[in-house]
Amino acid sequence: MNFAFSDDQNMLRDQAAKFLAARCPTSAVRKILEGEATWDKALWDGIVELGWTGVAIPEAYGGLGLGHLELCVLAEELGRVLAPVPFSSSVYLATEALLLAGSEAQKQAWLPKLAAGEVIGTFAVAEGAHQPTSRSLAAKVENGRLDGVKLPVPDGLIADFAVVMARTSTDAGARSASLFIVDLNGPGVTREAVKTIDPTRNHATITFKGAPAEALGGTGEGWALSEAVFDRAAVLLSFEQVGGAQTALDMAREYAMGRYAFGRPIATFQAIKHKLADMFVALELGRSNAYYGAWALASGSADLPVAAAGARIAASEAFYLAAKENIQTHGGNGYTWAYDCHLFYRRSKLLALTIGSAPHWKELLISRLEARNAA
Amino acid sequence: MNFAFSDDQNMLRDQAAKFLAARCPTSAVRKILEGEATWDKALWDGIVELGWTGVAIPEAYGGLGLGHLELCVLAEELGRVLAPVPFSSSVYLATEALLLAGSEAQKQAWLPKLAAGEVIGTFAVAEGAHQPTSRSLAAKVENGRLDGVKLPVPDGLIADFAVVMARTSTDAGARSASLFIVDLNGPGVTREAVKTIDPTRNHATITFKGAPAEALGGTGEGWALSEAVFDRAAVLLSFEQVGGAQTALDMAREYAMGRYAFGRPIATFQAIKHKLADMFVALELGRSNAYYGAWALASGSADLPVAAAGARIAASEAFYLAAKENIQTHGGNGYTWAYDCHLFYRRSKLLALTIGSAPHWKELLISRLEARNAA
Amino acid sequence: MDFEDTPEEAAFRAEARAWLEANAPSPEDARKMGRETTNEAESLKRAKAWQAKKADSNWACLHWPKEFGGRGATPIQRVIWEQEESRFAVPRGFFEIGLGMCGPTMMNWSTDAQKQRYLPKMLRGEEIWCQLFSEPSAGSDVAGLRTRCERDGDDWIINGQKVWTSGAHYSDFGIIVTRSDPTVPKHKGLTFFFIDMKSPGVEVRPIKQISGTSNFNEVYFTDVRVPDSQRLGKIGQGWEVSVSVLMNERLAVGDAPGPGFDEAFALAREVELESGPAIRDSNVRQKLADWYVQSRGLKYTKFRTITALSRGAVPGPEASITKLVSATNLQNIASFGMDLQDMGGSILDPEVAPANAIFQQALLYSPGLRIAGGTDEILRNIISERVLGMPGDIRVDKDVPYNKLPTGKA
Amino acid sequence: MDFEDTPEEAAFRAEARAWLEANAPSPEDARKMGRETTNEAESLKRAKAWQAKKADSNWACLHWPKEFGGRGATPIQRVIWEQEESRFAVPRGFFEIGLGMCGPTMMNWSTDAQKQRYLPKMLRGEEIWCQLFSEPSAGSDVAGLRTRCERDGDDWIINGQKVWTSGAHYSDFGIIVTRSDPTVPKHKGLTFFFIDMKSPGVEVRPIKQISGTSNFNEVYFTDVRVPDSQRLGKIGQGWEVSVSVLMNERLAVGDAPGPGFDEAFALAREVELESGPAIRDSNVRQKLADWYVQSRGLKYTKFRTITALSRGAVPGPEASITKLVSATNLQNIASFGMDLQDMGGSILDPEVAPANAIFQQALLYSPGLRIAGGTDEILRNIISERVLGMPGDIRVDKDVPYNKLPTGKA
Repeated sequence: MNFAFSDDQNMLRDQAAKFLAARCPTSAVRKILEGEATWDKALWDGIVELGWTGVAIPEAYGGLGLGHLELCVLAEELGRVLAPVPFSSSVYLATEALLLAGSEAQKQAWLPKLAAGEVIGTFAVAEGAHQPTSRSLAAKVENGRLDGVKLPVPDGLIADFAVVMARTSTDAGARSASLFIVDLNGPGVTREAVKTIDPTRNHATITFKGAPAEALGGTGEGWALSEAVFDRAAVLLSFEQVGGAQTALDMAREYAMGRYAFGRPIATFQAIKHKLADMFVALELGRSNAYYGAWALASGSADLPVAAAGARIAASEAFYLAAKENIQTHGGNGYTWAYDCHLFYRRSKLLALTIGSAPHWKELLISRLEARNAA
Repeated sequence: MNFAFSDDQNMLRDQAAKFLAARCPTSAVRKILEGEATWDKALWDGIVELGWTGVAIPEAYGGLGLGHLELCVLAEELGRVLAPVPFSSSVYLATEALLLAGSEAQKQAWLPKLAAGEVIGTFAVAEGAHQPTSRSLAAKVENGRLDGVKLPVPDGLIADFAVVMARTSTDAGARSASLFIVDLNGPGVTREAVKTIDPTRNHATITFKGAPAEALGGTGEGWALSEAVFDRAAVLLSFEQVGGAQTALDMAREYAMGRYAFGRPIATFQAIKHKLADMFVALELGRSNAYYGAWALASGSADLPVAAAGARIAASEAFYLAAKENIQTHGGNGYTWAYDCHLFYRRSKLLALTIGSAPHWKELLISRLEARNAA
Repeated sequence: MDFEDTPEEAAFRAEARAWLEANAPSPEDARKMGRETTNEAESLKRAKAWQAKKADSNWACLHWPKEFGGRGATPIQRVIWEQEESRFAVPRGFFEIGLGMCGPTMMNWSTDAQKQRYLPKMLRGEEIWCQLFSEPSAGSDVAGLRTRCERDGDDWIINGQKVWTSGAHYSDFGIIVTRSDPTVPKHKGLTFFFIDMKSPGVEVRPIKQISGTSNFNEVYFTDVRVPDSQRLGKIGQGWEVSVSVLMNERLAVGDAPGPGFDEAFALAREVELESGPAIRDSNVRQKLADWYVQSRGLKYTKFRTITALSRGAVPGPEASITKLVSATNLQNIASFGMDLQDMGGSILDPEVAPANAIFQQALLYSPGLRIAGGTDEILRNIISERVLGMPGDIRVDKDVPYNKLPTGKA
Repeated sequence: MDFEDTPEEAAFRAEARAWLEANAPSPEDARKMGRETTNEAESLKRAKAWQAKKADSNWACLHWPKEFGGRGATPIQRVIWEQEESRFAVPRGFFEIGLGMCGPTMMNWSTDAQKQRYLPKMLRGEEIWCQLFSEPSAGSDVAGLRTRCERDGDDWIINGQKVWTSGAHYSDFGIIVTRSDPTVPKHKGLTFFFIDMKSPGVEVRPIKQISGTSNFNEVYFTDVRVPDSQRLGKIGQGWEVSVSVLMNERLAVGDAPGPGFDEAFALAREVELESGPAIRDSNVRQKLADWYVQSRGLKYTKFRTITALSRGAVPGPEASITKLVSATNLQNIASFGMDLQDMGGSILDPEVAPANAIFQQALLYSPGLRIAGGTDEILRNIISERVLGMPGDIRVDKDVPYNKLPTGKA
């Protein structure tokens, strides 16, 4: 048994960490926070140059043909620095959707461009501040034309195309929707920024009025396909979350060691020590579940749905706890705009929601365990 | 506004505390724990002599004609010392059921005897280790004869009669059951002790085979009546729980102040200080909810169902937390049979279950708030 | 036990209600008196006018003694007034620190002449006061403060920085604690003043919080000159004065503002999940029940406190319980509300998110409520020490000269 | 990442499996080797026979060096052996403390002659060992122990009391730490021995726990004579020896035994609530999900640890995480299971309560698991200090002579 990343993968990690430390300090993230730009284009160009956008794309489609374990390594490092780039939208979601459901022609058309960073993709399911359900889904495609409003669409102002979930049947239920590829620079598309709790990642409201839409996967397979895409993204995001939680814990530790009150470092108070111990425990549980998810994803295990839900639940919990209690450890400074604590807090809650909330994933997990148990 | 007990009530409290300190030290509770007796008959006789069994029974029926606030005061003191007597079964449940649903003749027949301690009553709903539901209820009454098995019946070996819930309709649903008075010393009744987590309070399995059963309240009103009885008992039990939680917290505090480790009292460690602070907070929330329940019960407020659920939820939580963390504060000694910590832990979980678990009461609370909101 | 007014209480309530009904501003005007409006100067003007009006009829500050224009009211009377006044939603934010903390401090520690000079104007809202205690390196450990005062003839020269000063930018005066002697243990070398906030060398800068708003300031002191006559208490007695002020702070802290049980209940009734209405989801219902019971527990604890106060009891640590429970619950409710909104829960736009995005906003400001006015950790210390009588934390700084204490880097 | 055996691992697994299949006792016989049977003497006899059989084929103790009859196995090999052996459910309880803690201690600190005399019999289960550290007034603070040793010619005389000694009543030998000099700071005045548990003056009494069972003992020492040759380490070096023993204890602690996710999941599928099957209740489902994820997290953390150990890493604090999380979860799951059983949840009779009343039993024994082998609080200290590198608690006892330390009354 070997439950660790390989030497090559760890070397990739070191390179990524070095690159990101140089190119993505929190000052870069703060530029996006302050609205100086929508995203860090220069950082993205560097990422593309390193080939990260094509890490898990087969060589036949212009990728590096490495695997998902390498992608997990990169995700953790990107999460550690809160990289303000559309990596998750384009790589974990759009690319994975194409790998999973694309026809040969679609793969040929899109994957090389995605790998080369010539296009950026995203995935558009939500339609407002509520759970998208088979009853509520309003966007619809008829005769190859999409009508509807999607929000929040991650990186919606940045992406060139979106994989969009839309209704293709008037019935509710599991086969009511399908996935479509839509050119966001094409006709019938209007985009507008939407404010979220984390301004360091762009989100948009996208209005479609008769926008040309090309089916991705079979008719009626929208819910099933998006679930499968989200499982893959859940594992990759869990590494971003673990990375973010690790930084938040490191920050809390460093601050507690250097901050003195009552003549001693606050790190000598059990209230602080035990808080950080709890953060560490949650992080370890998150990391270990993420590792199992990585194994399931990379090995094509039938256990992926369960493993992905486990990774998502544990990593979401770990990051939110670490980010929240990092603020608390920082005391008054922690809730100022000037300190970086809030950047991690914002991101932790954003990531905990972006492909569905924890209660949703817990429900999924138990359904899947019931199904496994019944099988 | 006046949200406190009166001077007279506080005088009653002082008298009760003095009496119980003398007559019910933990050594008395331990006799029941060790199986030397089923209950503390001598203590009960003293309680009867003081008239506590008739505190809330009107003078017309032989009681003292005081009110439920006085009963709350006594309940708190009884809870504080874990009195191993059938007070809750006989007074909070059987007596309240008769006050609530008894015909004039039934009141005349039973209340004076209950007040005088000549008979002890109990209330029998559960039929095993599961929630009693309108589908599962098996005990039934036909032609005035009861058949079925009830367990655990609190004080089942001690009581002279029981108010029993039994099916009177083959349909499921809210009107499937009725309440009956059954003489436990009469024909068709077999009783056997059943082991629970708290041996300091007797519980029994009672098997009824054609036992004569006299209706209490209307046919089909069993579920509604038992809910109303449980609301009243919930408030009274919440005071027992608050009393128990207070003792557990006091024990933890005293131990922490006197136990030294690393050259200092363990009460100087934040891990212990903050644990006790959390116990205190839960206790205050429990106590305040219990007070509101007492007011609602004593004043006949229409808010009783909501107030009772609040009191039960908060007090159950407070006692369980205090009892559990009192053990933890005592360290190794805490989980020995010889220290008294476990007596409170056992009782806390017993009381948290005896008229239905916390999830059940939380569900009830929200249903009641929905109903109030709709009204 | 009884929720009804006594005859005396009923009479007082009638009097308060009658005056308010005759004099209170319209809801629209009331809104324009808040601290958090876009036009602060206009709000301030209106709020001052309302405060003066209250003062004219002796409603400006019920708990102050009559000799300073207060009403010497009982705790129950204060509660009744608050209940009645709250029906008109008139903000009191501009004056709370002055009337709640600075006024009592002046009453206790200043000269009769100073009381005559400052208290009436404070009461009428003509002059606004702030409190200057916290420093960047002295938060929970207030006595670790660094701001220096040095004697210069009849004056003192103050240098240093204060932080978390609410209202410093519109305040006329402030109370401040400073270090006069760094060579003695830290609690012993402090001296307390009141100062004119318009003095040369006082610079106020807003602090931006996570939520994006700036409810607090940093205040910098560069060679600020204060006459010795504005010293409150003796030289070196500053800690004693500060403690008397902080006792008042604990009383002032109330429930965390923002979404509570009611808002969460309403959201659950509004939101649809794949399984159906969220309010039918038992996980949602169990959580709602917990929050209901806790919020009611706080409410009834307050009733118990008021009853005790009205019988002459000394204020206890109940405010610590309220803040500890309600700030934590607020953060949890905010997070829960966002989870109910699932993928779209991150939307902060009040036009889009349910309930005008109060859940999202609360997520951003609730961390501050777990810190300001005493962190969760300090509150648990207070409860364990002042209520349960447990010993204080081991002190390594008690007998060490201030300037020999380790300070770290943060 | 890979869950498959390497070729070497597969070969080792095949060897272990083959031997076990040829030699392991039947499930029925295996059950009779447990510590918690009604006939302990019979169990002990059978367990010793099985241990001797394992020793004959070199399977008695994989991690001991070969020179003492071990196998010098890699961490991965130990795990593989445990996996294979666990299929036969053969209890190892009688020997765990000896092989896990006393043996390594003797290897490190005793003479060659002693190693030759004691280790082989320990390995074969011919002689059973126990560990005598905790005392009534020294639990988390082991070094605060009071048991005295006094020099008397070539011997030492021991007086005092130990507590929480697992297996003392059937042990032949024990390792013990005692105080030789109460006039120096507490860590410096300790001396360590191994002793013959059958020595005159040793009295063993069982401790009854909440659960009603007695898994531990008190051991009283009255003028017990121990030859100086049985001293391990120098006079005054007892703390150093103890720490080396305790490092082994942390490794040995595993998951809390009792109902976990699987049992809670099964219960939820069995139980009917008024609303329908409990497993359809979303509150139940959310809780189950949490426990599943946490138990899996512990499992995969163990995999990560094994991988790291097999690459030469030093054992870390992972066992602390496991114990902290699993003991707390066990208590919560027990309480949850009883709540699901509602009014009848208090029934302890295994004939009546679902799952043979394991939830009720776990409620009663789980508090002990949060304490024994390191309390929750000590474990959090360990994680913060040894993993996160945070400073220790303020020590007031470090430089004070033991006999000048305050002791309290408990």
